[in-house]
Amino acid sequence: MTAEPAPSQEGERVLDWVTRHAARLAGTGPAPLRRITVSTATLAVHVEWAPPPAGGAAPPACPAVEGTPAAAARQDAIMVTSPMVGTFYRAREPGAAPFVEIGDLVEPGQQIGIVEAMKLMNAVQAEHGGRVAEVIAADGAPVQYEEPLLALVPDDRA
Amino acid sequence: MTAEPAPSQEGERVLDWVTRHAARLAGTGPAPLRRITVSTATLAVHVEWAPPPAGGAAPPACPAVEGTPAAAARQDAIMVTSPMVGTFYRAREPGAAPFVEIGDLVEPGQQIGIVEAMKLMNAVQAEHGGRVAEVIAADGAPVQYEEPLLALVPDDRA
Amino acid sequence: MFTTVLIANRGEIALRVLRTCREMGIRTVVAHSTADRDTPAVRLADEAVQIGPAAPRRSYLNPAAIVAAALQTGADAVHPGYGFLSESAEFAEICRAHGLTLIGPPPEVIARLGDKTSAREFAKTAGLAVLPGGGTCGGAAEAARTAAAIGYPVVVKAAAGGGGRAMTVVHEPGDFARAHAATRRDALALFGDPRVYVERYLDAARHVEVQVLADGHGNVVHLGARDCTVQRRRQKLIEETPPPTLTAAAVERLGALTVRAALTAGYVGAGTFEYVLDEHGACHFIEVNCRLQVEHPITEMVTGVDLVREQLLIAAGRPLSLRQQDIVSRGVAIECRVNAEDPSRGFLPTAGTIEHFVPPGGPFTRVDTHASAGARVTADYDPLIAKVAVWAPDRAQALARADRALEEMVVQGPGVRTGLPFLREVLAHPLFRYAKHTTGLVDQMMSTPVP
Amino acid sequence: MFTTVLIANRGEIALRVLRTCREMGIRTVVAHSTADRDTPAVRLADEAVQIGPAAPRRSYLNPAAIVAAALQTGADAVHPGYGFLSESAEFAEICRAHGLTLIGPPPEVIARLGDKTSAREFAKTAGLAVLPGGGTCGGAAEAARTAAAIGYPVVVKAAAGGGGRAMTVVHEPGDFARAHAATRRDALALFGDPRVYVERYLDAARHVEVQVLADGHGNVVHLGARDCTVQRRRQKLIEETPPPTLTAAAVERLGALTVRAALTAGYVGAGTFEYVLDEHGACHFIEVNCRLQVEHPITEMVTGVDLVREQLLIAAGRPLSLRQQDIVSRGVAIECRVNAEDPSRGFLPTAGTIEHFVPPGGPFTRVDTHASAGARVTADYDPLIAKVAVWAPDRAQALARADRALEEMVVQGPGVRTGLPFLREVLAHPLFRYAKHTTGLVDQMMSTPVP
Repeated sequence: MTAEPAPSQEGERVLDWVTRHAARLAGTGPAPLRRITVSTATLAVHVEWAPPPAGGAAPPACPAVEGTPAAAARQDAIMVTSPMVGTFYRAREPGAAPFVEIGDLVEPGQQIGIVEAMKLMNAVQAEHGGRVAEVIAADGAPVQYEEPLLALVPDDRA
Repeated sequence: MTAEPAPSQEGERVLDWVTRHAARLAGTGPAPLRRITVSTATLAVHVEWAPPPAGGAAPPACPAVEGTPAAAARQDAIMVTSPMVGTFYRAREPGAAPFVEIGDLVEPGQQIGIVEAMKLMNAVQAEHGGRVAEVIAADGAPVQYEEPLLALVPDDRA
Repeated sequence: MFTTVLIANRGEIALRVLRTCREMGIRTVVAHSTADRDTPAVRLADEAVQIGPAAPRRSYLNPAAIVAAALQTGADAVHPGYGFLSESAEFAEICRAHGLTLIGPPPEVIARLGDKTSAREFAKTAGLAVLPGGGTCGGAAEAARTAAAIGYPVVVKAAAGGGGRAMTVVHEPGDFARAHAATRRDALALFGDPRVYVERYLDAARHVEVQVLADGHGNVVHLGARDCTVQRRRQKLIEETPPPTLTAAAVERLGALTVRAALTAGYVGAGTFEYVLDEHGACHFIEVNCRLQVEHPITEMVTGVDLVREQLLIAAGRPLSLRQQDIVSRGVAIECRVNAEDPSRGFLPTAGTIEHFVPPGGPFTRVDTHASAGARVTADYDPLIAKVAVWAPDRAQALARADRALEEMVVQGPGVRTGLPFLREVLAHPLFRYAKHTTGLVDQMMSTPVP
Repeated sequence: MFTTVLIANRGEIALRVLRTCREMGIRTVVAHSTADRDTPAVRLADEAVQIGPAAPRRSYLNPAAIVAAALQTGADAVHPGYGFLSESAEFAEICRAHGLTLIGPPPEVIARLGDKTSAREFAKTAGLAVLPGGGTCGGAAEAARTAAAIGYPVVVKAAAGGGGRAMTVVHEPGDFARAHAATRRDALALFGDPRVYVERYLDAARHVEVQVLADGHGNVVHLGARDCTVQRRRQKLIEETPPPTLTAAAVERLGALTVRAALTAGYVGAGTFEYVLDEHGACHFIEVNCRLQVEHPITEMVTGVDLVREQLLIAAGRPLSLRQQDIVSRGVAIECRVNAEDPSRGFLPTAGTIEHFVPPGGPFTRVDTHASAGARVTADYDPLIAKVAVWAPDRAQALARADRALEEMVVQGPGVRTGLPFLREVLAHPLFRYAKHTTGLVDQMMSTPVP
């Protein structure tokens, strides 16, 4: 859809407005800006972003996104996933050391973080052991049920 | 669905009616009778036949019905089909000899019947030659476009 | 009432007619081409007759095949749907000669109102305003004088035409002679009739039409008006009722005028009188459609009247059970035509097989479609895949609902493209939202490059 | 108005709520279990949050998961649909405590009307007739005396019950003590609350309910009544409006009584008051449903009111824009619930994958479904696949239309069986056609052997 041709003076103002806001708008969407429609007289603004690269709103059913190096690493990894929907914390309290860091050896049953839902702090434990290859969910991030939090790689010593 | 329980005398009459008509009804449908529903007081009759064995109302797209001996014979046959929707006649006029009979040799282009539509008599010609293996459409039968009329088997002498 | 109705059409309209027949307990026979063997209307029909190959000339446009199919299946009436033979006076005559009731007006009415020149003359006598213009029985010179008297731009149209074909807009007197000759040639080629007429051309017009029902006993009612201004290639894309720019009183006046004209014409059946509205809001008669229209569902949604049912009752000789005061229109209804076509390539029809098909549903949403997963879209026929119609108490809600319905619809498959995204762009267009659009809207949208 | 609504439900009702939110420009978040990851509501939502595994206790019945999902997605309101947490006063409290608007009545109203004993007591004070009966705070002996005073047959029901569970019909005084004890045990097991009450049991009853809308400003209107007499396993199968055995005046009286009761209760939101009609046509209150109901589409079809839209406006604090005189009911609407179940095996739910799915369409036909080709039907949830609702000017035409719609519907796939043929048998049954059926119809049909 395209902008209605506006009288020249109004056109100037609109173009100015678009220019000033385009950069700001570009940063707010999930993907590059694709189209801005402005309609004068009664002001209708229509901003469209390119479709997000992946499934968008779909839940993270499969953590592996093919083609990225991290994804390749994750192929053989054991995922520690969230046991519930809530907020993920890597440490027992703000400022404390994380439960685990990349490179740490994790034993089966070891606590690797906390998921908080409705003020209840729920310990997240690794079901299987392994070495921490990647911390997938950031500290304080909202996570869904079964969303991957950590990637472990099997380790003989674990 | 089942019949409403009727007062005994009415019940007798209804049962009698059903018995008398069941046999007649059985012959009218495309398949065995499956169910008769009778409702008294305001008289609702519901008669249901088993679903017809084949595709029912579907047009005769494929003439072969597997499992019958004729069908087996038709597998290799060349079909002469109707060039239009209308009434098929095997002879030039009532009482005259049919254009072709079973066992006749038919040459390419030979007339094998007539299809009448809106008083126009259209000659039906065999596109390919062969020996008449089966006359599929009866004299005077309504036929659809591309409905098989005759089955020919290839014959070296044709 | 009829025992058996033969449906001489295909696609969604065959299904539409079948549905009402089934609801009325009338047996249905669907006459179909080889290409339509596996369609829902054929699957659901009590009986189906294959009448010819895919080419319409030898099937849906072949009166002999249709009449033969009707006679051999014991049909007592034929429903022609829209398009194909639905407005052929000759076909209506043939049906009558074979003792078949054609569901539509009598042949004489079709002959008089189907020809655009005679319909124009009729409209004048019936008191309907027509655009300045006239027939051109004389030569090119007389036609040019007519054009000059009308004032440019003018349009030269085939008298026997329809569907936006054999129709040329002329902006300059110097171009007239050539355009006149070319249109006569096109008219002869397309309709077998070289007669043309000249009319003032309205650049920025709105298209409005009035639905009428007339029985064989002198009763005529109208069911309000539809706005069909959104068109591409002179074919309707989005229709709505009531027309957003007409007041209820204006619709009532136009309706009353149309009823009087239909009475004068001896009209019988369901029909539509089409008008253009100029920039001053004045109404000018253009033509009559002697049949059910594609966009009839929106009238059904606001009035609650099943138009196919009324057609069948009228054709069976029943007097109308509806009086004008019984017809109460409620709310706003909008129909979007989902075509298998590519708007970015001039609305070129696309062909393919539909693999995923999810029609919209839910509140106040009606879908008329013959498509489903596995259906083939062929180039043999009209590219219409589905009609999505919605109802709401007011226009703003109806527009939002239409957009919601189109958004949730899925039509996917190799080669298949649809107008769905384009329809949503129209719904979102400020000119359309403010009902300030004209028949030029789609061209405006296509010609302004995307930044 | 809300910016973002979290939909805490699944299946067709999640889609239903999403549609109206979309039409109103409200952002939607769909909270879903792992089993529902690939459903249309998730596909169409602005955002989706996976809240737990297939088991409802850990997802759709888990208040913590739903509240966490609402908070992390910035939702300001939660729509609970029907079933699951939609009538949980506790969940309503939790939402309130977390600053979320639950779309439904306030927790106190749910607590008072959701408990069947207190709802019964409330109804009496509000002037609604109730069946003879009473709570049984005392022991079994007192309960038996109550039963004797009422007269047999009686039904023993869980105070906290619903959905036809923990409910025992007793025909003989000698059976009472055992039935009373068993129902208490069931009630404790199912609802965590052993309280039961005793009520006269109507063998041959009709089930009628009144739809109300109440805002937070003391305005209450009713939208007529629905008849939900056709039930299997005490769950509704076919609903229609208006009730075919009540006159318009009787519906109006029942509506007015219900409006007064809703006002007395301080009701806010959309709600339904359920009644049984005995063989003399007298109405007795049974219960209140503090939520949207499965069968709400038929009320929408006759009134033109979008009930979900009204729910959202009310929850946002708006005063009702509809006055009682604005609500004009037109024609008859019927809904048929198409379940994945096998009527010949006691309506046992069936599971499988749908390969072919063709919903009905065309005139005056509404389909609410989350199913499509490729959809899995699992045993995890309610077997409802689709609701097919039709409208017509009168009941005879509506019945014919419902049958036509069910006939054209296709739901096929390995393991999948549906109630479609059985629904058509109900529509054709003389007792149903003459509206002389009672809640016992389905049992009558199933117990009479096919000849």
